[in-house]
Amino acid sequence: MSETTTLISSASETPSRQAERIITYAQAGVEGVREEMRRNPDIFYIGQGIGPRGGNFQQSRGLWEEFGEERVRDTPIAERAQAGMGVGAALAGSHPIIDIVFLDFTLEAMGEIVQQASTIHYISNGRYKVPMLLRAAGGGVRSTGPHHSHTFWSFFAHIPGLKVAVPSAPADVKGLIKTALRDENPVMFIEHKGLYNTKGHVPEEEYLIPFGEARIARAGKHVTLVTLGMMVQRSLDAAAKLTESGISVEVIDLRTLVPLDKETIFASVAKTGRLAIVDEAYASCGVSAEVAALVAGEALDELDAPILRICTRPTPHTFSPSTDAYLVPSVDRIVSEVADLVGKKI
Amino acid sequence: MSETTTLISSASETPSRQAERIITYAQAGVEGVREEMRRNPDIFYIGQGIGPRGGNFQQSRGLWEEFGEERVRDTPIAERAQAGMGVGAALAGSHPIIDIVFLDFTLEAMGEIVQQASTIHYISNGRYKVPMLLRAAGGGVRSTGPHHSHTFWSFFAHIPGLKVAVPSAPADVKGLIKTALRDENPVMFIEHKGLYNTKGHVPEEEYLIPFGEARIARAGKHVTLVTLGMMVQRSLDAAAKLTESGISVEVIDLRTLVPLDKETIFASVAKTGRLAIVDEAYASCGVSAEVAALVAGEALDELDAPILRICTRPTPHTFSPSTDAYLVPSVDRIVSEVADLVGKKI
Amino acid sequence: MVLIREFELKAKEVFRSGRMPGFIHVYIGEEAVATGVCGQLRKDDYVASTHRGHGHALAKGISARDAMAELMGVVTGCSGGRGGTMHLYDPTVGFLGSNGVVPPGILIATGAGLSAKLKGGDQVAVAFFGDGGSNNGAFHEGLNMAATWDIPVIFVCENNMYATEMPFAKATKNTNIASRAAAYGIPGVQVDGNNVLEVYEKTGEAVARARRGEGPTLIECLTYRWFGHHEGDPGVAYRTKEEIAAWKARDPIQKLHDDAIAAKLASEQEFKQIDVDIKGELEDAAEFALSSPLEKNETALDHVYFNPAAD
Amino acid sequence: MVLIREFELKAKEVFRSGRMPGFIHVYIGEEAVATGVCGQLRKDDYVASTHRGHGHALAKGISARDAMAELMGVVTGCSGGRGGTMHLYDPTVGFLGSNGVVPPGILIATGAGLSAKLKGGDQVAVAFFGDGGSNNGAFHEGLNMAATWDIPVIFVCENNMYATEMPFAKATKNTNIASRAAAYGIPGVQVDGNNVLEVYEKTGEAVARARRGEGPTLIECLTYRWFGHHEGDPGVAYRTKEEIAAWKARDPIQKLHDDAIAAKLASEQEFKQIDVDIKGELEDAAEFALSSPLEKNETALDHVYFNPAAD
Ligand SMILES: Cc1ncc(C[n+]2csc(CCOP(=O)(O)OP(=O)(O)O)c2C)c(N)n1
Ligand SMILES: Cc1ncc(C[n+]2csc(CCOP(=O)(O)OP(=O)(O)O)c2C)c(N)n1
Ligand SMILES: [Mg+2]
Ligand SMILES: [Mg+2]
Repeated sequence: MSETTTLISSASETPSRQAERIITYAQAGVEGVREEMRRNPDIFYIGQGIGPRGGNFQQSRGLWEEFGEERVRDTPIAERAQAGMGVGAALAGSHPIIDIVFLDFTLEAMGEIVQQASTIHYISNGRYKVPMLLRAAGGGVRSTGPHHSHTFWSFFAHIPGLKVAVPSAPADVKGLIKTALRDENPVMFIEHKGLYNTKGHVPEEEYLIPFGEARIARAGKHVTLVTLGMMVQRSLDAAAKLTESGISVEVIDLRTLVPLDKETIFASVAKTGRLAIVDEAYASCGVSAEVAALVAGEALDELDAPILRICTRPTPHTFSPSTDAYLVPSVDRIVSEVADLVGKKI
Repeated sequence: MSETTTLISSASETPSRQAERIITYAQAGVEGVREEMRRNPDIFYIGQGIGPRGGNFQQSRGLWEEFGEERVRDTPIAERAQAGMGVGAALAGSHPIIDIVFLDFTLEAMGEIVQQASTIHYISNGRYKVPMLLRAAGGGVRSTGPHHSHTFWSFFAHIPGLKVAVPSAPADVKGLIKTALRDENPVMFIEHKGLYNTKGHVPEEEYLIPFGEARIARAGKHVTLVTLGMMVQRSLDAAAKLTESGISVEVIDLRTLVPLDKETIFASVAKTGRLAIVDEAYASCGVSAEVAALVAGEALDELDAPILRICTRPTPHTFSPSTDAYLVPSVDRIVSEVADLVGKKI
Repeated sequence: MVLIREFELKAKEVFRSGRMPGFIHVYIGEEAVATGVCGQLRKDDYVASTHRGHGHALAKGISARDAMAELMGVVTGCSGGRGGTMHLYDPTVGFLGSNGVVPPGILIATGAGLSAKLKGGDQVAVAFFGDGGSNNGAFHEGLNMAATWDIPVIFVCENNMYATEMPFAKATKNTNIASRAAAYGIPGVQVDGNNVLEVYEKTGEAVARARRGEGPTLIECLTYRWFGHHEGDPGVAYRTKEEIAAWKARDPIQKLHDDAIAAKLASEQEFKQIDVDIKGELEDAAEFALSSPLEKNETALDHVYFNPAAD
Repeated sequence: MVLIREFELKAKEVFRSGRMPGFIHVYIGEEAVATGVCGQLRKDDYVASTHRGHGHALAKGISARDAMAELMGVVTGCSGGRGGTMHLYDPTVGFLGSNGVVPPGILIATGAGLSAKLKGGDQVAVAFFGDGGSNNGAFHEGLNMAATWDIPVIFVCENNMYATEMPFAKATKNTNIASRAAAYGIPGVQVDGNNVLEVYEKTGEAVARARRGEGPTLIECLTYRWFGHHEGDPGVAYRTKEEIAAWKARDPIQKLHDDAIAAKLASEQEFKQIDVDIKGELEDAAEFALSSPLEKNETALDHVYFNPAAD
């Protein structure tokens, strides 16, 4: 589990050159999609503003230029049609990428996602498959406000038949989106608005990251922090601060929610005895609840302290820049709540 | 908490006559709505087939006859418009009942429910309120199949700003729907297709059941079963069987998911030391996860055994009558898994 | 048409005997639509259907056995019994599924048409939907998308004047559905949905346009369901006896029979033989379905995800 | 119109100074639409607006102070700073909110109109939306519902020819939005959205119809946004300089000015005074907004639920 990437092919690049290549999260996604579109002519890409504009977040920059108007198409403002057509195209043998751009607007297409995409392979008794990638950016950045900051990844993780990825790092975006495009199931690929411009090392060569393998972003001894998306960096920052108080924190980046790598979580909790989950989504019925329930169901004896959830406080997303920072978990809040948890029982 | 109903008014009926009155779950809902529509002229009712037809499940039988075509209206097949219009009407001072009939089809209206209904009171800084009741029947009965059996109550419980009721008994339907119609927030009122024809004692006089008070459907000592909707009866049946093996089961019917009565759960777990949650919804990120996480977070020390979740197995809903019975929790499955849980640690 | 009629009569019979799970929506009275439309399609063309989809499935080539078994929820059904009456699927004949939801078939067919276009094939896709479905947002989004991109899809609206108990005239102000095509800049035609030859002819034109790359057509077929919305609905509370009788008098099967006899294209004897053959086929299908086993619990968790290693 | 223009210029200025949170969509070039439409409305009529809603809010009666403060996310804003640029609300002037989603205002206005009708009032509701919004399913469902039930609502489409970078002609085959009214059996008119008097006149007819109980009207206003989709988009990658220049030459404010002077309805002096007054009002509004405090954490959990005891 500590090896985070499964390299396939490769060998041609020298390791030193690879190590140098620093690109953004958005660029890593483009690269992954580009490689797969070159490889598989059945992949096409539709969404709002993903053509010449290159995507609201530059998440498709250059694809239209390379693959042309036929394979990379701007659509009218009709999320429901995008998703429904994705299902139809998948049934007919294509592999569509449906970019909804904002996770928020997948709400307009929930019927097609839950009733059609997730069910058809099963209810056709395996006769049809639905290879499609639904791409959307979740979460908030400063004052994206009430309608553009949603984080309901748990909706998709609740529904069998969908796979769900929520990458936090550029290298993961590339490796996971490539895996997603070779997976012939409907995959919800949920990036984060606040991460598109973050940078990191991304190997130039081709590699796939399997779904269902969490990444130990930092090893530690006293407490396990399970997290995802934009909260990974905040958890790492909090972990660094907590070290100063002698608290050693293990940070686990889930990377995919379906499948969920519970073994890595259990192994960590067995070591630390304490679990906190940091999620930008709401606590109630969220991924944080699921992780807590899994541990309380299958690894209860490992726990030396109550399970702590550090989540966005339960209000609609606000525009107010002051309270927005208060509502969403901050580094300080993670530090203080984790210190409390450890202090209580150390 | 053991007093489950708060009677207001009353006094005019003799207790003996009340005790005799046995009506169905569907009739109880009609009665609650009727009383509130008589009381509050701002309430109107729209939905598909809820007029002369009286609703797919007879859930509006007689309302059209009494209140007329203006206040009780059949709509075209446009769930999104129904919900969006509900929001507009609520903002303009009406109190709409939007009957989506099948919970499944609230998926078509998720944007209006999550983005508009749940947010406006908060993001208008309290200047607007959104009094509306969204009514829909969830769950499956024999072979309602892939598109008519959904149980994603957790979606609504995840979103702040919505209240959520999932009544299991005729008396609760009446008392809760009346409370819902006096609440000036958006309320998801999720009945169950399989319960509409079940019967129970329902007082004729007016009474309200407050949101946020779970009902102890059966008291017990060895294990707490938290459940809701159609699973309440199955849990009670299982509890009766488990008694034969000397296992005393406390069954808690949540009644509302938002607000959630965690005190009743904690008190019961403090007494029994063991918790199982029985939910017809999927486990992953479901209400069962939330209840488990709350207990693991706030009452961990009370637990003498791992938390058990007994939920519908993670496949799309099937039409197949044989496997349907296998996938959804049955009385036998509850009995055997709870016996295991208790046996393991007794 | 006779196959569809007899299939539905047999399904009603089995349903009433209490042995069929779920609830079925029968197509009796509307057979000319599916028959006329699908008569113009190749096996590799696509059809996305509705909750009232038995007729579409049979017309596109699913066998009576496979369909009847699916209605019974048994493993020999075309969806292994997991879909039931509203979820027939068959990739071997391009049947993209009937549907429990109203009316995403419009979007699914549009997507299949787009796929064909992008792959350079000349297949067309057909979406069936009802008058009720035509008031739903998916109609607007799907037709606009298909029109804009010249997608090879034919939108076939089965206007049987009611959506459950809701008369179409109470669900819209403009009851001429074909006229809505203008809003999307595409051709719209209204046809007698009880005249199989007229349906066939107009569909032929639309299919030819679509195959030429000229985009979608909206075809409104005026028709009527003889029975209730689903088995169990007597279908009479909201419709007059006269109306029902008038439409029964316009039986699409009888009409084809009369026209064919008049034009001497077929003999009474041939029609009788068809009846006999099909009744036999349906007896066999029902027996097959009723004697097939239900899915076992052991396989109930299979195929939630496609797994190339396992499949 | 001048108020809207100056408001947007001031907002742009503050935004560019880096002090404004979020991202704003300015209305410059389209002022005649909001002004002409809202000029026909009473205070108790309803408006549901869009992401590009500052103009609608001001025209319906939200003050420049309240609106500018909301853009700044401060507590003195009309939504207490919680909504920001896309979520202005004000029940005292019937402003049902701008919106971050495209285009549910259509449904919200239809619901408000239904409420007025059921309560026996004679208020009307207006939904603003863009050309982009007109291709969305909510358009179809809302217009059909309003038409069928004769709801007093006016659907005002601001056709500025682009949805973000997407030219309308690439998003639909039938670019005449007014013509789509026929699909719903309601009147549809296309007007010069840069001519405030024409907008005013046509809206007046629609409002009168609606108040008489004769149902909805669709008004398509042809107009143009001078700048990018939002601040930060230069707006030139997908539009030619000539096109932009031609529309700027058709400035709605200049047109009203010229027409009024020609018709001797107002003097240059009066126009100058308006400019001076409004510039002053905007200076004040900006100062007010910039000097107001942000919400405190202590109240951040208030108003998630309406609670009569607390409110
Ligand atoms: C989204 C959605 N809403 C409601 C229903 C319930 N429903 C099933 S069939 C039907 C009526 C459909 O009418 P129409 O489209 O005219 O088809 P017909 O039954 O007349 O063939 C309704 C409302 C549904 N299946 N899906
Ligand atoms: C459901 C939804 N999809 C996508 C968006 C992103 N978006 C915001 S504004 C816009 C373009 C709107 O175009 P139009 O309706 O023509 O209004 P205009 O900006 O031209 O005034 C888009 C795509 C959104 N806000 N909501
Ligand atoms: Mg119909
Ligand atoms: Mg526009």
